[in-house]
Amino acid sequence: MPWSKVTPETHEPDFLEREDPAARRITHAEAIRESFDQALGIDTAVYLMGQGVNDPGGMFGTCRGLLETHGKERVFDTPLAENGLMGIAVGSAIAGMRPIYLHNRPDFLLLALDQLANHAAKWSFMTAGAVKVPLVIWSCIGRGWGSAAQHSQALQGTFMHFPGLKLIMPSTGYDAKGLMLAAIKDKNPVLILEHRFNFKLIGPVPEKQYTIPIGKGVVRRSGKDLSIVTISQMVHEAYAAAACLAEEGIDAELVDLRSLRPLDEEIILESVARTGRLIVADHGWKTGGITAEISALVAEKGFASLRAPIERVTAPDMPTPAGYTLENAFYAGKEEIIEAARRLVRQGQAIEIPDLPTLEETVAP
Amino acid sequence: MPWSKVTPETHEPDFLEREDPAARRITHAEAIRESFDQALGIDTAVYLMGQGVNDPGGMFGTCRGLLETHGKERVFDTPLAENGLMGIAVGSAIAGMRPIYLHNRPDFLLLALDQLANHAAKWSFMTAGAVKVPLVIWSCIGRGWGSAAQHSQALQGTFMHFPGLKLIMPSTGYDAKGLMLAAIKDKNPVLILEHRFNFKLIGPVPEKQYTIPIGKGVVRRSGKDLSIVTISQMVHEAYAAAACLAEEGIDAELVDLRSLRPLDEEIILESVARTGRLIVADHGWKTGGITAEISALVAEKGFASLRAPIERVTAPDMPTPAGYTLENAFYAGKEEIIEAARRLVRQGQAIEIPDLPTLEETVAP
Amino acid sequence: MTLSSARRIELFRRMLRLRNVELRIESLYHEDRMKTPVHLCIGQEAISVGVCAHLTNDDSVSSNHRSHGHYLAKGGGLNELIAELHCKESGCTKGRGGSMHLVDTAVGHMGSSSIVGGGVPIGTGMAMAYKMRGLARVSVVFFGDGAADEGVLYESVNFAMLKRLPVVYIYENNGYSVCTTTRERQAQELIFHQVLPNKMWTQTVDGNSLDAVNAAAATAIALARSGGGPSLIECKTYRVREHAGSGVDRTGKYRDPAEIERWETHDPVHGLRADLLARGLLDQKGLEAMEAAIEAEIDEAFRAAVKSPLPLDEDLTRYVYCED
Amino acid sequence: MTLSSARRIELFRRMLRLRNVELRIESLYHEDRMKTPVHLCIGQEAISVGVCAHLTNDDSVSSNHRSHGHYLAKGGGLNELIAELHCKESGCTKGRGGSMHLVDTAVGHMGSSSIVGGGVPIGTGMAMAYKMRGLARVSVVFFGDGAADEGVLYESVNFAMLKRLPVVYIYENNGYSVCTTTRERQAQELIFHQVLPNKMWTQTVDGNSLDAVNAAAATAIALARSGGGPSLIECKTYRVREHAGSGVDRTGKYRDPAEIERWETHDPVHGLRADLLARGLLDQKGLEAMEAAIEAEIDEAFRAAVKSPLPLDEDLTRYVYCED
Ligand SMILES: Cc1ncc(C[n+]2csc(CCOP(=O)(O)OP(=O)(O)O)c2C)c(N)n1
Ligand SMILES: Cc1ncc(C[n+]2csc(CCOP(=O)(O)OP(=O)(O)O)c2C)c(N)n1
Ligand SMILES: [Mg+2]
Ligand SMILES: [Mg+2]
Repeated sequence: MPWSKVTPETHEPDFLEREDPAARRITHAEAIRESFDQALGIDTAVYLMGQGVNDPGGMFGTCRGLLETHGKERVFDTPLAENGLMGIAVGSAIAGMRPIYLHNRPDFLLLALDQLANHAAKWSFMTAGAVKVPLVIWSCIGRGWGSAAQHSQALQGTFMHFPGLKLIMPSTGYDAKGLMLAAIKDKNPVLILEHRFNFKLIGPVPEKQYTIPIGKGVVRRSGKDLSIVTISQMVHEAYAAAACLAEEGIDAELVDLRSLRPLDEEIILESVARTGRLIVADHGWKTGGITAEISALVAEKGFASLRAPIERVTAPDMPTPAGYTLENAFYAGKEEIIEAARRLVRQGQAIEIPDLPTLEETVAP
Repeated sequence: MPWSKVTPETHEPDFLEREDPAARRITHAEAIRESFDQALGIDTAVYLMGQGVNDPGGMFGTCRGLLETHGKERVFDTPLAENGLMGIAVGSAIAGMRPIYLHNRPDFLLLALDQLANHAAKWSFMTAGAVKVPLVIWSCIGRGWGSAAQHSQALQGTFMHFPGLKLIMPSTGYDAKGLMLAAIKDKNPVLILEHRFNFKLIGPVPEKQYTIPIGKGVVRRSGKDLSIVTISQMVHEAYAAAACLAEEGIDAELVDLRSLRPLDEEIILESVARTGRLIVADHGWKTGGITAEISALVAEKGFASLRAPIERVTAPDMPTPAGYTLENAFYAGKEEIIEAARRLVRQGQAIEIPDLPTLEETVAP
Repeated sequence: MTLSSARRIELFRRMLRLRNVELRIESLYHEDRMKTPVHLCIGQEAISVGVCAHLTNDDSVSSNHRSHGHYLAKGGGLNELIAELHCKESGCTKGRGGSMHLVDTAVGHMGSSSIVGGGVPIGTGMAMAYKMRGLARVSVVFFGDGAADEGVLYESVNFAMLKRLPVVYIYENNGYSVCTTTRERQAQELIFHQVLPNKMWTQTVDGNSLDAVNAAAATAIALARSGGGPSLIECKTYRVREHAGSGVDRTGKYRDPAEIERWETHDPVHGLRADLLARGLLDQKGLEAMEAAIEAEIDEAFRAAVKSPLPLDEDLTRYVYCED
Repeated sequence: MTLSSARRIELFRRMLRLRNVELRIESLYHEDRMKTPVHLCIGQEAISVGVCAHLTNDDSVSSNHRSHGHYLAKGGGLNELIAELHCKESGCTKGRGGSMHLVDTAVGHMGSSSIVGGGVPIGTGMAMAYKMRGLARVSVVFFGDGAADEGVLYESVNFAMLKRLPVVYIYENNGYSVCTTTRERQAQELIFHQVLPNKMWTQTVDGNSLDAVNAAAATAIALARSGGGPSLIECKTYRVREHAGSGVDRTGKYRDPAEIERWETHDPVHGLRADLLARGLLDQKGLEAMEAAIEAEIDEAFRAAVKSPLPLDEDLTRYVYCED
């Protein structure tokens, strides 16, 4: 079994600045590329398809060189036929392959939701476990430059609702690689949502093949005053917010869930047990989004620890506007987290926002 | 404007047994049929389409006779091409019609989610209000007799997440009619999810044309110990549960939301302000479902009133099993609400469940 | 390819068995012990049997809601089917899937979808896997005229042609989707008959004739197995029974009773039986023995199903994910 | 239907205007004031202009991401287009929709979709509304070869044929979806050319020839208007520029530079200009005057756009729902 050599990573490296200075540092996109490359090398059942996987741009660089190394039978472009191709991926998985199907925008996945949610997610259950669907779907949330309503939806709330699907949203290259290999190794359908803003971030990523357990979050920063629970690119926003809040004397704990399904309930509840206050942050819409679930979880199982209302920092309930000024007003992030934290901790007390530290040092040129 | 004569109902009749004994009583299905019939009569822009609208069964009776009265140009069957037909409905709405598109199961709507969520729900915003999409989509949640994983999904959680869509789930014939007329009159896309178990219930329904405001809930039973917030068929489960709880001395308030989007936040928050305890109940899945949103709303805006954790009574996070015994174990309802209420109010104290009152008296033969 | 006598008799036996299973289900359905929708394939037996006759256990079928025929013709276990209809733990999906989601992996039946058209791309993808894995396997996709309305068919057929996949599309055009005729839903005959012949071989046959189905399937499956790419066979047939459940409504509510009768006189099982008897390939005694064996097998399947245990409530949440 | 000289000159003017608008956008795009993706239709002008020439303001078009040509040819306001590209409140969707969601209801442009294929059923539905309302209006659906991959096209065309809807499908086959050729994605030529001619009239034309597009569109639109049902015109053309943004990559990364050059010599605007000059229908001076007027109009549109106010942040959540 080729996957036995890909072992779970047990050592969780420190986030960002606290990492081992000798570690290899590569971009998030390159970490994904490496995971694809390694998976294609490990197991001939793995293949990669999607609109544009062989384009010169190579899907933000994540597919660069893969066609040359692994051949056009295993790395190939597809027609624009999202539901058909999703079903074809599912069928191939049922018949022994391990497809990785790339979509550059989750908006297009709505065309394929029948095969993803009605079929892939239910096949194991409907066959009482007799048939597996080891399928990886990968897509990227976009943002900016007038992507507008149909090209920028952060649809994790939609996908999180379907039992039978696993859902991953990594924030670091380290996680992106380890979770990708875990997803490909997994025998269930797994959806990975990336955020384009992450692709150029540089961080430590081991060369070896390793997996990160799906469904385990990680505390990115310990704190005692409040918990910020989030995922993906919002982790970076929250991290910057926490640094900023520290200067105001607010000590925020930052939980990066990494996966949304299975959800690491324990890490959330433990954090809230320590801090008593919770902000849940996400790029998706508020109503019925992932922040609703996390908040409801705590209102149910962590109620005794709560000392304040649960705040949600999200996109407002509306389609994404095209114009850049409206986009700026639309997207929540660091500042909204800071404001929410102040509301929770120092209600009423007005405080100046100091200059915000940025992650730019870690952005590739 | 033909719709000006269809006026909002201001008098809210009492629920079930407290109603006016002289009122006309018809089935829930007949109330829907009457609303279709009246809408087709009011406005020649209205038409009704869907697989099986002209079948002998007439879609649970909701379409019976409509073809004969209004002609096959305005009441017609469709091919099985859900995304195409949804787009055709959208286009016809853009060009001046008021389509009502019936789907007998929401599972099939996943095939059409691109047109519903990417197009219908966003068209007004993307055109800065220049173009309207007055579209009604109607579908029924099923249950039982081995409908299994692909024919029984209660997907309100999926649909509630999309801004631009309105979402209605009536529990009574009175509401079904008034909300249907309101939906058809509305200039936005509205999705109505019915529950098959409701169709045979009999209740008071005025013959006149009236609308019920979309986005306004109603208190079905006042109580002081805890609030049960729910919708659709679960209202009947909760009503029976409340009667039962009353015998144990637990006084439950029952809020029927009627609409999920817009959500009547006020009625929820006011009820919780009175009772301090909340159960949110729904036939959909727990994770990321509508109960998550309602719970999160209260954890955010009603936190100060809360005296206990928020309980969610839902289907478990899994595909619907086919077998009847597993189905019974799968579906939550009256009993689970009772158990949740006991946990909230009398933690630890064991109590016998008395014989549960049923709604059968009001079920048509 | 014409059938040898022995083979014709064997295939007749399979058709008769399938028919009798369906008739038995139908006759017991009103007892409400099979608490599941059933979509009987009475009148369409020649198709599943004629096609699956050319498949090995390594080949696969992708099926739909009207699944009993595909499952049994492919070799799926009868006991497991009947137990599944009774929602029992010994059912082929342990009472989880029900009648529309049959499975028997040992014979290459990998599950079926009750979303109309849902199985079409899945079967196409299975063919892609066979090709990528270098296996000489064939994937057969059964679909109805309702599925022919769906865009996913267009997407799947295009991809199969593009990649020359070893897939055989079997179009069971039985004239109806529930109460609506094919011609009320489709503007013209299936357009894929118009593809370039070197892209996909297609043929229309009498779906109620075992010989016709068998011959076309032989060509198509051999083509697929030898790398010749996809093919499509339209089998013209008729849904004699109602869409779901038992019985035939002859009151003319949505179809002309005369139409039903016309098709009943062209019954695939009766026609073949008469032919075998007329040609002396089978005599009354042989037929009775055959039928008796079939009935005994069916008796046993029902007996076993009724006796079998129900799934345990505490196993409710199993199988949602598969563990390694 | 052949064009009168005056009409040919006028349509040439529209093509030239469209070309020059696109060239201006392209030349200023690097300044980053248009913070929006742009999909230029340079080289495809004959199609929108040749088709829309036959439409009134009551007729409608359904467009896609490559929308500028459809919008301008239909009569959409230039100032509003350029303002929209600048994300301004005076834009045709007030900075909400951006370049891929243009709208001008006064001229029958009711919005466009950036989901490939998304506009196909919508345009089909608009045709249904015209038919149901008893109006002699025509709905034109522009779609690319990428959209031709999508099953929703199959569903829409079937329905249009079934109901004989007044819809004209204009298939802009420009050879590419982003970096992938039509032939890498489609096993054969568009199959709808094979429908029965009485169900849908179809034709393939040189999409870079105004005369060819005009003639076919005249037939199709007249047919639709007179109750003759749907039609489909395949316009063979070429996407000269990159998929999005400005410029042409001639390094051969995904397409042969010689292919680009070949098509550049068959440019619809240059070809028609040369023809008009050769035939003496237009002289150099007339041409210069025409171009000067166009440039002045474009100058003004950009000037106005730059000066226009941005949307107000406090209006962020407007238009999500429309109020009565
Ligand atoms: C996508 C989808 N739409 C609608 C249905 C409801 N439905 C179930 S079976 C059926 C009839 C399908 O007809 P056909 O494909 O011809 O198969 P047949 O029943 O005739 O064997 C319909 C409409 C469904 N299951 N899936
Ligand atoms: C459903 C969907 N899939 C993928 C995309 C991404 N995408 C945007 S434009 C485009 C190319 C479409 O090609 P075509 O239809 O030929 O139009 P062209 O760009 O050539 O004018 C693609 C793939 C999309 N917008 N929608
Ligand atoms: Mg059929
Ligand atoms: Mg193209």
